[in-house]
Amino acid sequence: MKDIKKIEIIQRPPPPEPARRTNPLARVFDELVRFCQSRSMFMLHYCTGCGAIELPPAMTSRFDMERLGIQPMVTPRQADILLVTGYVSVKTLKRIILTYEQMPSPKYVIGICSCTVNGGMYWQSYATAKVLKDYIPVDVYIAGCMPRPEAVISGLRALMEDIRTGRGDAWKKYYQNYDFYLGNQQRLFGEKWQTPTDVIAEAHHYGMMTDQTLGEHTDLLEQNEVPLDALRTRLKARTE
Amino acid sequence: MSWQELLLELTLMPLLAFVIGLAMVLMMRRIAAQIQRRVGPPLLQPIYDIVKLYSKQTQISHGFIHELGIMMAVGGYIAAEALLPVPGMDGLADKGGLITLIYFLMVPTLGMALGVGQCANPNGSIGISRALTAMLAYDIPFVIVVFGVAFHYQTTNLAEIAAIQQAHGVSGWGMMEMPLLALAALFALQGMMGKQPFEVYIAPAEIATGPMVEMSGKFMGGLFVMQSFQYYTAGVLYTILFLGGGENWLTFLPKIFAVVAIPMTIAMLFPRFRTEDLVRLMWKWPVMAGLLGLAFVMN
Amino acid sequence: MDKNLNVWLDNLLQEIEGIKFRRKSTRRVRIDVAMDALPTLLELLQGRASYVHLSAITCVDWPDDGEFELVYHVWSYETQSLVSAHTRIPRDPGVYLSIYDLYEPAAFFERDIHEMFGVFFEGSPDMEKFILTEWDGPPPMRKEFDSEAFVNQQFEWQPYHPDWLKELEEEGGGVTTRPEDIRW
Amino acid sequence: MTPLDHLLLLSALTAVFTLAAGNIRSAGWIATLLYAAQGLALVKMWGMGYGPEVADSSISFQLLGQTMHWRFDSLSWFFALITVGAGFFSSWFASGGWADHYRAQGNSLRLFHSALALNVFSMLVLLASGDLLSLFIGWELVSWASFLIMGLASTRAMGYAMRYLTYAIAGAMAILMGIVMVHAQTGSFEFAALAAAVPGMSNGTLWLLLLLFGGGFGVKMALVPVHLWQAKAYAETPGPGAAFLGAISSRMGLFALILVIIQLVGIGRLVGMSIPYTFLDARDLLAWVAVFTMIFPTYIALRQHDARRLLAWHGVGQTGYMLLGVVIMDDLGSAGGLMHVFNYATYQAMLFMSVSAIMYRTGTADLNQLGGLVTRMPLTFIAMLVGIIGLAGLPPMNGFVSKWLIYRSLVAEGMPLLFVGAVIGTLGTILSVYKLIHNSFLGQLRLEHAKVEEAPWSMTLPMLSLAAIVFLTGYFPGVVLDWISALQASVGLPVLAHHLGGVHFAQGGLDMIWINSLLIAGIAIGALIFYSTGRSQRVHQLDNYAGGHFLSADVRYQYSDNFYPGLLHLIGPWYRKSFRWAESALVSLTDALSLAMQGLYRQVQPSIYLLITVVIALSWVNIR
Repeated sequence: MKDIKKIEIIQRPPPPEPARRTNPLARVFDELVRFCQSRSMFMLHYCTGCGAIELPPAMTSRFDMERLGIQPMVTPRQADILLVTGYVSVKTLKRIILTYEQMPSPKYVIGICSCTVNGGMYWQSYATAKVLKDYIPVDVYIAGCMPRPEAVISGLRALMEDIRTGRGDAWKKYYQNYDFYLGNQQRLFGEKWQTPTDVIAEAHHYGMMTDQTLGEHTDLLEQNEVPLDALRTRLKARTE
Repeated sequence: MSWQELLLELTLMPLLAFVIGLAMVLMMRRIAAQIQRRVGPPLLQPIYDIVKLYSKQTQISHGFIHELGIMMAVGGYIAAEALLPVPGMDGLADKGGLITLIYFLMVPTLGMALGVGQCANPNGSIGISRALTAMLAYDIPFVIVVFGVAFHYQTTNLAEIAAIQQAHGVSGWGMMEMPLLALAALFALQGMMGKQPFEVYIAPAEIATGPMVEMSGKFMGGLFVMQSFQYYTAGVLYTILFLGGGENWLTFLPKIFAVVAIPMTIAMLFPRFRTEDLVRLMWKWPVMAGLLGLAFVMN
Repeated sequence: MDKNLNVWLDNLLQEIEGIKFRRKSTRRVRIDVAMDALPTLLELLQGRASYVHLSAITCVDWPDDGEFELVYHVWSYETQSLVSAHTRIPRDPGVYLSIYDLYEPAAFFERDIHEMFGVFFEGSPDMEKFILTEWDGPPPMRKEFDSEAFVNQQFEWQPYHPDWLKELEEEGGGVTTRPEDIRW
Repeated sequence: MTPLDHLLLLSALTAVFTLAAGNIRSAGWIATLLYAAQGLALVKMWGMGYGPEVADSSISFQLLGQTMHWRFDSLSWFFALITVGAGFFSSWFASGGWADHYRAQGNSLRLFHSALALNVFSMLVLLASGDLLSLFIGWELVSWASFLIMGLASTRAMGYAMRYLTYAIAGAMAILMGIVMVHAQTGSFEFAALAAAVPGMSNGTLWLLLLLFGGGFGVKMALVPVHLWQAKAYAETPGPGAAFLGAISSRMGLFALILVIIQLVGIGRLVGMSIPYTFLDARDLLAWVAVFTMIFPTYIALRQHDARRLLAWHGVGQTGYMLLGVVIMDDLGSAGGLMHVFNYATYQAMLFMSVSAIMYRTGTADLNQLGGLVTRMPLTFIAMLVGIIGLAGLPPMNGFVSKWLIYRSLVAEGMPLLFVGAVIGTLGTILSVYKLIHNSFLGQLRLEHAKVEEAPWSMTLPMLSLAAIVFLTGYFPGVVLDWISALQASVGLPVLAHHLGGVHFAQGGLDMIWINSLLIAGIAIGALIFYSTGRSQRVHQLDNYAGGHFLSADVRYQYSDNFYPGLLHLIGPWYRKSFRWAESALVSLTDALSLAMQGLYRQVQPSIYLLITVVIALSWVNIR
């Protein structure tokens, strides 16, 4: 045991600065808006796994997340952060993806517990998805087999730091290379996998389309896509 | 009252209402935190929330009526602020009196109800049916109070009501002359601000915050703005009717904050009532107190 | 009072031949019974001996014997004791009789066993999947199903090679992982 | 040929034309033009709307020494304006696509148009009545005509129409008795004679007169004890017919009530007649009847799940406002009540038309089978939206002005319990009105309604023009208040000081121009704030939060049945159908009496009569 050296934690090298708008007024405005976004995050009240038991103590009087501006919100429409806590069973992953797509962007995913990192304690199980990153983009991981509230809050502060400096844009990846994510999802759920949210139309509407957005998986989706309702049978964006 | 002054007043009153309303929302969250022995949010938290909500990238809408609902919710209250006389600014108080103001407060509720209706979400529809039932419940004692005050001062012009009360000094306050009506109005205030015991239409665990279930981004931001206007209007209206309105801002502000603090503190100590219990409570004690108060006022 | 009830039960059960009876403790009795005699035994226990509560049906997979072992745990409130009735059924047809008519909760236990082990219970009200709705592979609890191999084939892993580990390896150190832990 | 003759002649002509050529394709359009001509003839007498003029008709009869003559004054001019307007819009609605649909269902269009024309003609005759006899004849004509239009649609409608007929005949008999009593007192049928004789009458006779006339006219107005017939009858009348009846038909009772009780008997005597052992006098009795008429039908409407039935019950409820306003008899209250007649006619007709447009497209008016039609029928939605804002009495629309006037006068007169009752009625209206628009237009669009088209122009144009009227008279209520002040002068009520925007009143008046522009400016600023940030994206109806559940179109998740469970859970037991029980008790009583009477004269043995006559003769001889 004696030969273990003192290993100091190496700070992550800051990744390249995101593009800033040229005129100073716009830059200050962006700075301000990002500061407000970082200081007011609505956490989705959705316990996907065992790790969620650590969130109430983080919210109540001892650790009080509200001083950081984080409030639990009930519907994905009002939420910014999706905390994926604990093991991600295949059935829950369907609901997680549905909820993630229903959240308005900019949205952030925090993978709490090591089960979302690489399968964790349940890595041998046939029923759990091992790597959350393949199915939805994840911003911050908080390791630990149920990290304590301090760890959860430090993870949230790291996310706040990312948002304030503009690095918290993992949500764009979901639109930019939707084909990769859809491929993984179809591999897990089968060819008939489809969510009511029209991600491609959204990508088109918000100008996030890249060449990786559409691919053979999205064509597969389009072929055997069950018409949602007589009102609008086809996914809108492809033609124009 | 040249039209420039009027224009200035009409722009200044909603802005002031918004700022004071934000302060009231902050006070509510601080009171809640204090009661639960938490630290509570920082000073500018309401502003952070609203800026973040308005700066969301995707805004999910279910159709034009959904957007119209939010516009009516915010616009209805902006218009209602111009009818509320504040120290130094009377706005359009003489054009429409107390009864007009009650109807102006119903316009945002109906607007939001229409907007939520188009979201085609059952949670929203259940929430709206409860919100309208709650409105029916707390409006009856409130109307008894309004009649008592209007008959006592023989006018429905809010500026005049405030002036009459200020003429007699503290003893002339509505609360002193009509204590029972003031009590009944407190119940109605609790319902009007939609606070805890009477908040069954925003039951987060049961119907996912009821009407706000499909509101994201600027829709939710609009409802946050409406909430701040709602607190401000409730506080100022109660102050005008019972606490002698505002001579100057120094005495006016503590009064409206005190008035709004009472229901907020009560709210944090109570669980949520079911809808029929809410209606039963609102039609029992406040109505009795109001009618008794009316009897004193009438003779 | 319940002590002589237990004694009475032991004498009763010992008289029945064809079942192996073993009392493990004052509150636990194990009975090994033939496949076709089990329903009658349960009916006897439920009707005559106040074992009214079926707490669980478990299944044990004996691949080398080619048999499933079904264990019916019934509990009696009067005698405060549990009877575990063990029986063996052949593995290949994997079909057995449902005891839904005796104990209603049996429906869910049988449905669960059907999903996990593939044992079909005739007469059970509902045999669809309800836990593994997303799973269309073989019944996973069977011993011949190798979950780890399936996982390695179906899922990829995240390469875990943090920077601090790279420096250690450059200096010749590194973290030794036991051979059986190496996954890829 | 006085202008009044032109009017009466024109309406008689329309009746004859529709009877003769009702089935040709353009019958509806020609009828609409004829109603427009009647409107012009009415406008030619516009002096009455702004001054105390009276137009006499040249027709008059001499009958046993009594003269019957017809004349128009500003009271009848105001009501005639609403009647002809309602007739015009209803026949316009009934002339385009709706007519083919109606004929395709196998009903005769001629019967419908002639019934409508007869209704308008009989109402004009009633409004023009110059003395009590012509009033009674006009009253009977109106009852007969509305029975005709009610009974058109189906056997069930005929059942409800027959029920209305029994009520109408009972009311008419009460009025006839009243007229005979007046004739016995004064010797003539002239209004002036009755007005002159009133001071001389004792309180007892006046109470009898009030009960007879009040009861008779109350039946037509469907006041509380006798309100059961109206909702079902109006709901079953075919689309535009219901719009016409709902708008004006039961206001004829109010016209007659004002004419006889308010104008001739006058407020002084009414206040003087007190009910013993209570603090109430005759005016309070009428006021409380009005408040109960406001509350009970509105909360019955809350539970209906058929849109037509819900609107018809509101028709019964809103009559309470008009009566309450008129009975307060001060300048604000009576102006409020009378303006409510005009306002209610406009948005009730529009609401009934929008419901029949929905029935035209989806085939049903049951609120539990509709939903989400706003994306398919936007114009009909706008019409219903303006209608419900008016019916609920919210600011931008004219309904708010009349309700404000009534509330303001209740506060000025100091009647607290009436004020609270009126507000209970308003809140009930708001709740049931939101249920109407939510269940039909908002919420989940059903698969079978996915291909529904917008109603044809011949149906949407009348609705939208009515919506424009509702909004404009809400913005400039002075237009209607001018007619009402002229009417108040002629009826003898205190005249309301008003200007184009609203009302001057020392202690808190109302200026709708400022109020509406303030509200619209506020909503505009709200829109500015809303549209200043990111572009919102339309999302599919199934892309909804349902607790992680994948919504699908074949599952109906719209919340529409039992819409206010909390409220109805509390007030559910209060609906004990007591009026329906009273009505059936009365009916069974009359059955028993008639059976007893039958027993008397349907004798098998004639000798019984011989015995009875002999006994009477003997007893009469002994007494002498």
